[in-house]
Amino acid sequence: MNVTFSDEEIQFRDEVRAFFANEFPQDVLDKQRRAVPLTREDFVRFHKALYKKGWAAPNWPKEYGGTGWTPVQKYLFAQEQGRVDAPPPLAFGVSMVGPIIYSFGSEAQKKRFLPDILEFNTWWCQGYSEPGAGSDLASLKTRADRDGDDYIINGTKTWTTLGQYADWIFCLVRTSSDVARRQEGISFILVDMNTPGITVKPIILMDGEHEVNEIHFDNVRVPAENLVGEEGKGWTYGKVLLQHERTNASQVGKSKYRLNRLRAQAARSVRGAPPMQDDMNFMRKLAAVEVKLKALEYTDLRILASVASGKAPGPESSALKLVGTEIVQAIDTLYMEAAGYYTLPYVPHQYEENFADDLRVGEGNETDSALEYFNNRKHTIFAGSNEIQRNIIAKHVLGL
Amino acid sequence: MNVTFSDEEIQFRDEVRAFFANEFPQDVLDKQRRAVPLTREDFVRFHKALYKKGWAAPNWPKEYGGTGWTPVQKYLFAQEQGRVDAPPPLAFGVSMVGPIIYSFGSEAQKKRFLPDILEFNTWWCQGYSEPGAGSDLASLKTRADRDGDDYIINGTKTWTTLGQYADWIFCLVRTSSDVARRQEGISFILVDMNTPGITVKPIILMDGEHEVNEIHFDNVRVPAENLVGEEGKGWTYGKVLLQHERTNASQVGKSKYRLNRLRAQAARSVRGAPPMQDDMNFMRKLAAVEVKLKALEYTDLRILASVASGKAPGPESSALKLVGTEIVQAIDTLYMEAAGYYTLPYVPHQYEENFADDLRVGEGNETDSALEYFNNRKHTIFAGSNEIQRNIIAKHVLGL
Amino acid sequence: MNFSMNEVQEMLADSIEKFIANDYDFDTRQKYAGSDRGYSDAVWQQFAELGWTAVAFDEDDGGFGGNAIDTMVIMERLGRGLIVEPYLANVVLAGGILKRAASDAQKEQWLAPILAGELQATLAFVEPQARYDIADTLTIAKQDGDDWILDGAKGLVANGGNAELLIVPARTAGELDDEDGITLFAVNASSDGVSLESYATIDGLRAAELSLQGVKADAVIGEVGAGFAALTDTIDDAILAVSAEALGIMNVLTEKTIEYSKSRVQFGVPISSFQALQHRMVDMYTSCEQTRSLLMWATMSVANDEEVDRAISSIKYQIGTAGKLVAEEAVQLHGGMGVTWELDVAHYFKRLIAITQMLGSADWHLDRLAAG
Amino acid sequence: MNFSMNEVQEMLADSIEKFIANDYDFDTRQKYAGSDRGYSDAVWQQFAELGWTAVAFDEDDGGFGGNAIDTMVIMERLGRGLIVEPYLANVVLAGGILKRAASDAQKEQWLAPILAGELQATLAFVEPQARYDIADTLTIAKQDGDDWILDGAKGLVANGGNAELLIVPARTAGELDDEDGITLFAVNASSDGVSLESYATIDGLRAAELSLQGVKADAVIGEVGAGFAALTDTIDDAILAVSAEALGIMNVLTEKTIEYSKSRVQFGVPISSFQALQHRMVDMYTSCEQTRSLLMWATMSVANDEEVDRAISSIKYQIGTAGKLVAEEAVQLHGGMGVTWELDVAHYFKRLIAITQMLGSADWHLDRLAAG
Repeated sequence: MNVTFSDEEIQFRDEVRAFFANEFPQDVLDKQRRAVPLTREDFVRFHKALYKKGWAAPNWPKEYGGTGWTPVQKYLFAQEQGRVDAPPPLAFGVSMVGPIIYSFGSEAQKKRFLPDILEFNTWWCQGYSEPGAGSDLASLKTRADRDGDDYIINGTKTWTTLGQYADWIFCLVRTSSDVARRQEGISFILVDMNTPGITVKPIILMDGEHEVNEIHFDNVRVPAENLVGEEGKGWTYGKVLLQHERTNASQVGKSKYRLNRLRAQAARSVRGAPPMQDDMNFMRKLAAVEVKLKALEYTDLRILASVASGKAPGPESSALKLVGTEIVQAIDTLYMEAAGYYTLPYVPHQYEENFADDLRVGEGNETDSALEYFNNRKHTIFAGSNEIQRNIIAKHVLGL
Repeated sequence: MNVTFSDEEIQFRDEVRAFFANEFPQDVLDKQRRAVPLTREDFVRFHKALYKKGWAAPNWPKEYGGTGWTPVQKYLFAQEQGRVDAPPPLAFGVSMVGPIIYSFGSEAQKKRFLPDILEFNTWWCQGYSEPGAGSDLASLKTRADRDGDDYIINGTKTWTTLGQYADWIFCLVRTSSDVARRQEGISFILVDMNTPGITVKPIILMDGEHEVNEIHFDNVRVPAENLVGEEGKGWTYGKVLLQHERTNASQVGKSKYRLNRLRAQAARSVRGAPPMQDDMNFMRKLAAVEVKLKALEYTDLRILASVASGKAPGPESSALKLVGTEIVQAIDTLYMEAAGYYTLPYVPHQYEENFADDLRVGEGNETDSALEYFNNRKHTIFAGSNEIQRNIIAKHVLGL
Repeated sequence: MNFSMNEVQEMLADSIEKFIANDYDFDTRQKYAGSDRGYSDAVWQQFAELGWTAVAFDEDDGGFGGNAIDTMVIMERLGRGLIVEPYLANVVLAGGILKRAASDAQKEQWLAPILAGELQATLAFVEPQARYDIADTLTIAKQDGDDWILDGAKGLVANGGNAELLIVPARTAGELDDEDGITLFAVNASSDGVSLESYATIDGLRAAELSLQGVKADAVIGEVGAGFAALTDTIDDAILAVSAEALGIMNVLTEKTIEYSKSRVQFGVPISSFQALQHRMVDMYTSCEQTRSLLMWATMSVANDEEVDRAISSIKYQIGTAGKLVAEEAVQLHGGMGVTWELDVAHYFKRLIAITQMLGSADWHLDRLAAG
Repeated sequence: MNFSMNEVQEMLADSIEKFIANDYDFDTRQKYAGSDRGYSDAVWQQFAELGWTAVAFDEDDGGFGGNAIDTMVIMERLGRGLIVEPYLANVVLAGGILKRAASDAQKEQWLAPILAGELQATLAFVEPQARYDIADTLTIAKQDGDDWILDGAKGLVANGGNAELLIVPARTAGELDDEDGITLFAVNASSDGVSLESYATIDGLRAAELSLQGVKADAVIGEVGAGFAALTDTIDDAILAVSAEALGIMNVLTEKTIEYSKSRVQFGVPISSFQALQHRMVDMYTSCEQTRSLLMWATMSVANDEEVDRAISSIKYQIGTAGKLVAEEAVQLHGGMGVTWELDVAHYFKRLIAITQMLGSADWHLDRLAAG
């Protein structure tokens, strides 16, 4: 039993660290630290930096341009990324639709889509959830009716993250209703966002930011060649992906970064108030979350080790999302307690360059604490609510 | 809006206080404070003291010897009883079977049973739960088959509190199986514990004490005249009583007493250790429970006031049991934290007179803290588990 | 013993509920919150005309002789309506100081127009370095002939951007957090040296950072150096007021969650049929009931001047814990809809969270209780 | 990176599991616990013969050269078996002191027979007034010619009633809770002035109150005044050991609860079908997984001598919180059966609770973490 890394692994970690220190766009890191929302162009630049380094697709097979990293390397990369609070690569292209295309797509589809995903020339978004179908995804109603060489798509997708920037969307759609199980009528299809009949309606979240969208399909005509794999198999393809959505769900790196930043903040006086570290009760809570996070880090590592030894990440990774999101929200609360009264000012974007200094309120990202707390409520709801995660563990792990 | 009491009410409270100071057996109070289990004879003596004072039956109508107290008087009595940690009167006779007999019993039954209940000449116990029927009481299997002028009872009742002392038991039994609803086949019957075929088997709880029993009925012949009310109506009668079981469930008086005792204990050094009140974290927890208890006390009063204004105690009294038992167990934990290492010695009855001083371990009832904690686990399980209470509130209060 | 409202309170409650039902739906609230001043002056005038502003003041001061219990009745309902009008700043804070410490002339000059809705006022009691300790006062006032000159900074001044009258506690003697040596000053917001940086708060209301540089005060309210008593009593009133508002919000969130769970269908059944969710809604319900009980105790304690400190810290601790639980469960059980700006639930949530962060957090008040 | 056991550990684990499955069912455990000594000497001899006592000692000391990781493997399984034999007192505590501080001659005299199961020993490190602070030592030792004379009292001495050898930390210099000035003494339990009041503990094990009145020590172990280092390291080992034992118990309780919920029928269905109970069992499961992860980290940290204090306090805090949660939920979900003496669940519960109360409570260790 040991958690020591090999010399090669240490070397790799140093290379990753150097990458984030030099080749990764530093202004993006800086914005991230100031909690300034990234622009489309920011996202594109840092993804291209990863592509340039050859690190665009850690999960892909080498033949398609993947890094061929070991699970340990993936872990080390995530750690380093969290250490500097670098924004994680967007999952939609490289982690979600990419694997589906190279696993189930046609040669033509591979040639057409994979290179642009790698190079981040196309921005992808996800079309799964619907207003009526949240936790119960299989009840989705968006229809794709065959019409000659095309499908005609009608319906509404929702909670589409950054869909306002997307060039393409991958959707689960209903291609048939007369089936034994609802799941069997579902297909997986790729749609160009510029197709006539698509309208993107912003959904503003409670923190006032535009992050997710509702996407309406009104007789949207899509060539049948954009169907991935077989008709009616979409559910099977999609599930693989939901599973995957959970595997990076512990957010250990990010949470570590935030706790360290909070410890540093607690050590100094803010606004002339006594440092929070003089408040034993606050420090007790901080320490308690650190214990929880350390445990989660090692749960992560244990799953990683079993994956490294050839096992697939099973439903127990649901526990990662469950505990990981609870920790995220516990940290949010600690930041608010540290900010005290100065949680209250609502001054979004006050850390952007063009924001007048004398209009800023509070210090030490205090006035972000509430916005972050508000925004992070989504973590226990989206990507399979924690209630659903508990159901999954109860059923598939505990056999209840 | 006010919580002031009338002069008459104040006067009554003083009379109750004087009663517990003078007429109530002081050695029983003393035992109670030393957490020494009471003997059968102890119970009989203090009940007779209540009878002598005319306070044996606060809930009974005057005609049957009840006190005719207002809800406020009942509340004040409970408060004073808790203030000196006096043992609450046993519910089985006066609070449970008594009301059923005068509400649904025959004149003969009233004459025969009520006076002895009042005077505590007969000790009653409850025969509801069965090994297979816990939360799902209506699934009870104990059968009473008519045979001439008698019923023949076969089956097993369990969790019978202090059944080892009982002269009589009141039971819910199945008198018919061919009914639409399981509940309709259930009847309410009174059984002399000396009837041949009854065996009482002790159930030892995890604290090592003999408090509850399993009672076996092997062809027990009971005169049909012992049936209360109509055959098949037992469930209806019994439910009234379960409702009642909950109304004194907040245990506010007792919990107040224990918190005050703990505060006093925390103020002094035990075994030469620094007083617990120097431990801010401990005092924070203590204060948090006090807030919870104060809120519960006023929830109690609010329900009381609505009862006083003529409304019957509804399902919302389930909340009293829910919160009240959570507080009981939170206090148990505080006592254990105060005791620290000295929670560990298992020296039951070490505060009895005949127990050798030099064999005692610990101070300040420290070594009771674990035993009390163990024993009190039952509060969230017996008399309708807290899960059942939540189901009741969900269904009958929230309409879910 | 009696927990029901008296006739006057019944009428008051009834009229407020009617007003909200008829004239203050969520869209209207959002419109007012988004306006320049952050509230509707027309609505504020209406409050004054209906006398809601004057309930808790003596007849001599132009009030109806009510007390903390009447304020509780009002605030719980303003909470249910998610009202943005500056009742706390004008009536509870500024009004609370004036009724306690002001001379008759000063009441004539300021309190009367406040209750009449003609003057916007507030109390600037928060200092940036003080966290939740109201005695922690760095703002100083120096005497210059007959004048008092103020220098310092105040933060989170509720309604600060709209207020014409600022009541400013400043130190005229003593150390950083002495209770003695704090004096209450009336400051005209348009005086030289006053700068107010107004901003929205997370709950859609408004506050301002106030800086005072050589500002000449209009008057001293009460005795020099003896302002702390009126200040504490007023803050206690404010804590009761926002606690009642929070209870109103907690109940709305619980009701809306139950309602939503019955209408939201997943896996072919309403999610209200899932036992795990049922039990969590039960805990929301019991939290509301426990909070109501504690609020009644605390309010009556203050009204009867019994155990005031304990009552105040107990109820604010309860709001800070039970309120947070109800707020977070309401959002969680509403799923995706719960986190959207579009739905009112998120805004009830944000106001409730804001209340837990003001006037002493749960931890701060629990420390006070623990210290005894 | 590797979280699996090595071959030796696999074999060790396997043999212990076989032993429990074949020779140590619950009734047997209860019989041993109820016997005069509170354990079975025959079983203890077996442990020694199988070498389980010697795993974590150097070859030179007659051990197998294992470390904290091997002890973890053993203790988790002893926990699963709810073993009452005095492994902690003899091997981890007394053995831990001797291997660190004793001379070769002393090891010959005491350690060897302990590992051979021929000598019963313990470490008396708790003082009645000290709560959880092992430096807090009032027991004093005075030099009298070549002898050391001990006076004082120790509490909760594990296995004290059976021990022939008592290792007693006593103060030879310094103030009440100085770390310097503590010396470790070997005391023969039958010496004049030693009195041991033995009693059962809530978990069915045995402990004793020890009083020392003018007792002549057999020997000094290690250097005079420098015993604290060996004492702390030994207590750290003990904390890891009981934490591993606790994890074993937590897993058994979770498994038994899941099993019971599938077999217990209410309202015509197994209670495992109730979602509210399912979600609570999920939380029991994740608590176990989190605890296992933390135990592995903590044990490896100690084995590699990295962040030891933080690791020790983290795992004991985790046991104190997650352990209590799992214990209480297991009893609650077992309903009435869970609180009966007859069922093993109550006894796993009591041992787990006892562990949370010893060697530093959750709060005590969280304070250490908070103080950094």
